[in-house]
Amino acid sequence: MNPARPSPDEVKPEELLIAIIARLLEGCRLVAAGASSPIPGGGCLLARRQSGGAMHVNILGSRANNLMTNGGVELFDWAGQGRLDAFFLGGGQIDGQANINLVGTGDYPNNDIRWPGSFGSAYLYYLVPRVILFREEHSRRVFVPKVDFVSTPGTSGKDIYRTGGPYAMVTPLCLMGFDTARARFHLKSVHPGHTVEEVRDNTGFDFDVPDDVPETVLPDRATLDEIRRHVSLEIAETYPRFAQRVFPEAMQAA
Amino acid sequence: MNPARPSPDEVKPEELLIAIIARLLEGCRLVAAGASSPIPGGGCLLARRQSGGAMHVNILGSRANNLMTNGGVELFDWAGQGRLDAFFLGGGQIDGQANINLVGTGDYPNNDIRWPGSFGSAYLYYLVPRVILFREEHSRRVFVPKVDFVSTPGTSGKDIYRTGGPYAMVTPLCLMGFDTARARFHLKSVHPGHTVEEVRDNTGFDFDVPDDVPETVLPDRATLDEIRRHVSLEIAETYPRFAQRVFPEAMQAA
Amino acid sequence: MADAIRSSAEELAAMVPDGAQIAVPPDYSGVSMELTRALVRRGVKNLHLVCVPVTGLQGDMLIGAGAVSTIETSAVTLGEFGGAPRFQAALKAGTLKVKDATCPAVHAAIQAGQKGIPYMPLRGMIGSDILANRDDWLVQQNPFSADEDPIVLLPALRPDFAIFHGLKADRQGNVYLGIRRELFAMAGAAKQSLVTVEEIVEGNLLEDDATAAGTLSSIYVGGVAEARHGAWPLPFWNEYATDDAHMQGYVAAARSDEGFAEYLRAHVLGESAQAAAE
Amino acid sequence: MADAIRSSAEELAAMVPDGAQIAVPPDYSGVSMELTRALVRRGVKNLHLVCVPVTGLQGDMLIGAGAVSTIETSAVTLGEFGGAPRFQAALKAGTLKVKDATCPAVHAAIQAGQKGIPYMPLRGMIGSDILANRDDWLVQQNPFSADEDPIVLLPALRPDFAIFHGLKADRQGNVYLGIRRELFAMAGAAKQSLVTVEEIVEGNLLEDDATAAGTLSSIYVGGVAEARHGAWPLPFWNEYATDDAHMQGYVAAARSDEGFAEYLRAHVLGESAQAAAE
Repeated sequence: MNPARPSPDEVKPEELLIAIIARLLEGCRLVAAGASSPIPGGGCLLARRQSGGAMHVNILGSRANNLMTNGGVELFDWAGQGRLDAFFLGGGQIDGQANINLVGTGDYPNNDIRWPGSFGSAYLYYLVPRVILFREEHSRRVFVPKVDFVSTPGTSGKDIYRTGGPYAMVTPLCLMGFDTARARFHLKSVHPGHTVEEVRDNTGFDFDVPDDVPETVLPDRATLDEIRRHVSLEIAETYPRFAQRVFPEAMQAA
Repeated sequence: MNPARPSPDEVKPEELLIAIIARLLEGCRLVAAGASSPIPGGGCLLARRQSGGAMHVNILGSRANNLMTNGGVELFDWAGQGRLDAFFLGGGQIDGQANINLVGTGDYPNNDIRWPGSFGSAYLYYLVPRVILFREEHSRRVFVPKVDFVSTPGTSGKDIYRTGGPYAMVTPLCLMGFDTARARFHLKSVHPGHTVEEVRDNTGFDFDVPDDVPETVLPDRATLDEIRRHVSLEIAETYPRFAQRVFPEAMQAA
Repeated sequence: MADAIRSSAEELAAMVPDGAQIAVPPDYSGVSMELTRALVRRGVKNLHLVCVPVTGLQGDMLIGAGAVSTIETSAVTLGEFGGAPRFQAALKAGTLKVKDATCPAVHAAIQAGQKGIPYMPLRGMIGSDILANRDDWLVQQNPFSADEDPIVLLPALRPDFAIFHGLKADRQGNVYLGIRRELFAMAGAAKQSLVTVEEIVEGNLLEDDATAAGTLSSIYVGGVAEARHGAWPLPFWNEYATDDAHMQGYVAAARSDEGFAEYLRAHVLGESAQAAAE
Repeated sequence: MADAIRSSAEELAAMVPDGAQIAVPPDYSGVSMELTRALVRRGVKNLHLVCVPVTGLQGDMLIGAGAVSTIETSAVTLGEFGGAPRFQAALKAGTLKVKDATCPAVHAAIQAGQKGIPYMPLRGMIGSDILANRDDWLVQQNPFSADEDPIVLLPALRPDFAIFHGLKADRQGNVYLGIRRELFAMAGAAKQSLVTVEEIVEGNLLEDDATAAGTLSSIYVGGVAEARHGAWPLPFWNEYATDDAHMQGYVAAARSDEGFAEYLRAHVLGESAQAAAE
């Protein structure tokens, strides 16, 4: 038997996340993924394949998927121009108002733990309509009641020029949406094999939970095939180790 | 007999002007000449030869003498950065305060005569230390008491950021200097074959005349040789018709 | 993108509505005269022409054809061929609004558009009658200076279209512009770029190291069409020189309304235009 | 210019006085590790490091060597090799002033320097603790808006030196940088650029159409020296990849003061550094 939708144990966690991200990018004209982002990058590449060529993808660090010929500033200029429809942000800490901390824990500047820094977050979060928050760790260490340092805020007052912000949050446990007016996350779906309780236990902030929380829809066989046969090879150019780990068969066949 | 200094009738007017301009550029690191400026361009090229390679020359419209790879804005960025030491400006009208009119006569915007426009003058005049005013017509039509439209002013109040301005004015009759504090031209030298009276008669504004006005020093034979044998060919790349007219022998030999 | 390729300049011209604000480069930088002629044929009206930073034949022809209501420029000139006759005639007739500028101010306003910032400060201009006649420009104290230090603030330009001519494009819509970086800035500031090129080529210009540095990505490109000699009679980079005889003919013709009308009939409106360019 | 050619990175390092403000690119863009090592050998002190917009190994090494008193950056990271150990140690020890930024703000401040304007407005940042901790940045009302519309103003950066690695240079001092336009902006903003290149070549890079679009003119270049594999152990464009083993060794060593000192002795201070790079 080979139904259109595979069973959960046939889908690797990375494949599921790539498929979720691709869905979130539907309808975008230009999306970009930052450095050290194989799963978001894979989501972009899958979404482009599904768009039939209508979507442009820029992956930092990729030669084959680079559209920038005006220097590193061009990505930010796209955002300023309103051309960049989606981008990804992570965060050492993310709180219930979708504030992001990429700088460190404790008191700034002599933080207890210091992370690399804010990169472009304090700009892109304001100007990119679909900012997808993505973390591979879903824990109370990451999802805190209040971030120690606001690299970039989840919402802004109405007098602040802001055309972008949090659109969704993707973790290994669930997909969340964000209500900007209420500055509050809500659970959209829980991935197969996980529960609402598990999400609650591992999230340090409050969020809304509908009465009926759906299970995250798995990618269908055609999508899974796209990921395994094509996205795998495309992402390998930039992330060979990731591709080798997640798609060993495809890498061997190539 | 072949003295170091040739006699006036051996030197063409264009050659004299090129030599004068080259003298004014001495010590510059970067100089630029605008479009439709064969004599200033020739002056730059001569000055570069005499600098022993220390001077950079950018001639708009030249392929061989182009240093700009960041678009048309780069010239202006050089000026903003303080890298551009000298530039040339003309003017449909120039007045005794060194104000320049490149827009037209009569009332703006329905001018009696409309000229092309101000180009970069309203910026470069403020930021380039040695702006050399150059006109091939020395007449009361050009040198007026007061310009009808100030494309760019000769001087600015002390609260205005200004690192540049008029450094000298070169015409077919004479060389003038400019005293910024007094906002007034003074006669520096009169070219061989012309007189102070002739300059006065053809200038619509007042200017200072020292008791003893020197005659403009002619280029020496070595300089004339540089102009005729080398600058002629270099300028021909951008201004073939000018070179053909002024340096027919060099063009034929080449 | 794949669907950026258009069959002709005609098709590009159809994308430009009356009243559009269009940005164009100077005569030496890569002017799409082919698209300019197509715009005249399509009878476009009320264009707001932003010249980055000056114009020549292109602006004069569009003005003469009655396509322009406002021109923002630092100069209009045919260079060694003389003044721009239709520009001057329109000013005399009072049918054209001219917003005089200075080159770096146009560049800075375009760069502000490219960065998506509302304005850009720039030195110079204070005391100029250009500034005195631009009520859309402001002068403010430099907030980083303790002393009095006024500076001009230029509002960003975000034209509806940037229109220019490039050397080649690939089928993805990437366009090779070489060292003409002013075209990159215009493309960034404009909502979309309409481009003619000498040639549509196979392959991907962004993937080839030899062309990548001078290639504008298709992100900016609303449409691109092949038009050989598309800058004619203007020069195009190192590819071809000005058609001097044609330019002299234009200047002579454009001195009068009748002469210009005749020029349009002969070289723009008729079907001989494309042939003449070859 | 002809006299821009220097015999070695050592000679370039000698041009950098203590206390200089230097701009450097990110790890992927063309970092002159050769000149970085020469700066460590020369024992430069009190550098103000401006990272355009982030740094990695270069910043960590200079900080570890005690060469940096202030760092202005949007991030310091060794990417897949982990956090920057000497940066973190210096922050813990309180020996380093860090001015946290966000990437486009550094770019915009560098572009302001490149244009010679005193500041540049930029969207975003309001409500961020980055802004709250930058007393050199201002927030003002957008003067072109009738509504309340605060915007951040970033003072221009004009570093004393931009320091980077390019593919090749000619004997006039022109440097080929390809699509790495952030290096052009840095060079424009800086008073002068000190550059290492893989190779000094004959001819003139500006006169060749194939290279002109990606060439920085010698106007900006205070000195250029040949240094093959000058970005090692960092990657250099499409020329060579990261030396993973070396990077892993660096990270392991740099976790402790002693380990870092040993690393410097083995790879920077000794004469084996150049040989190791080959």
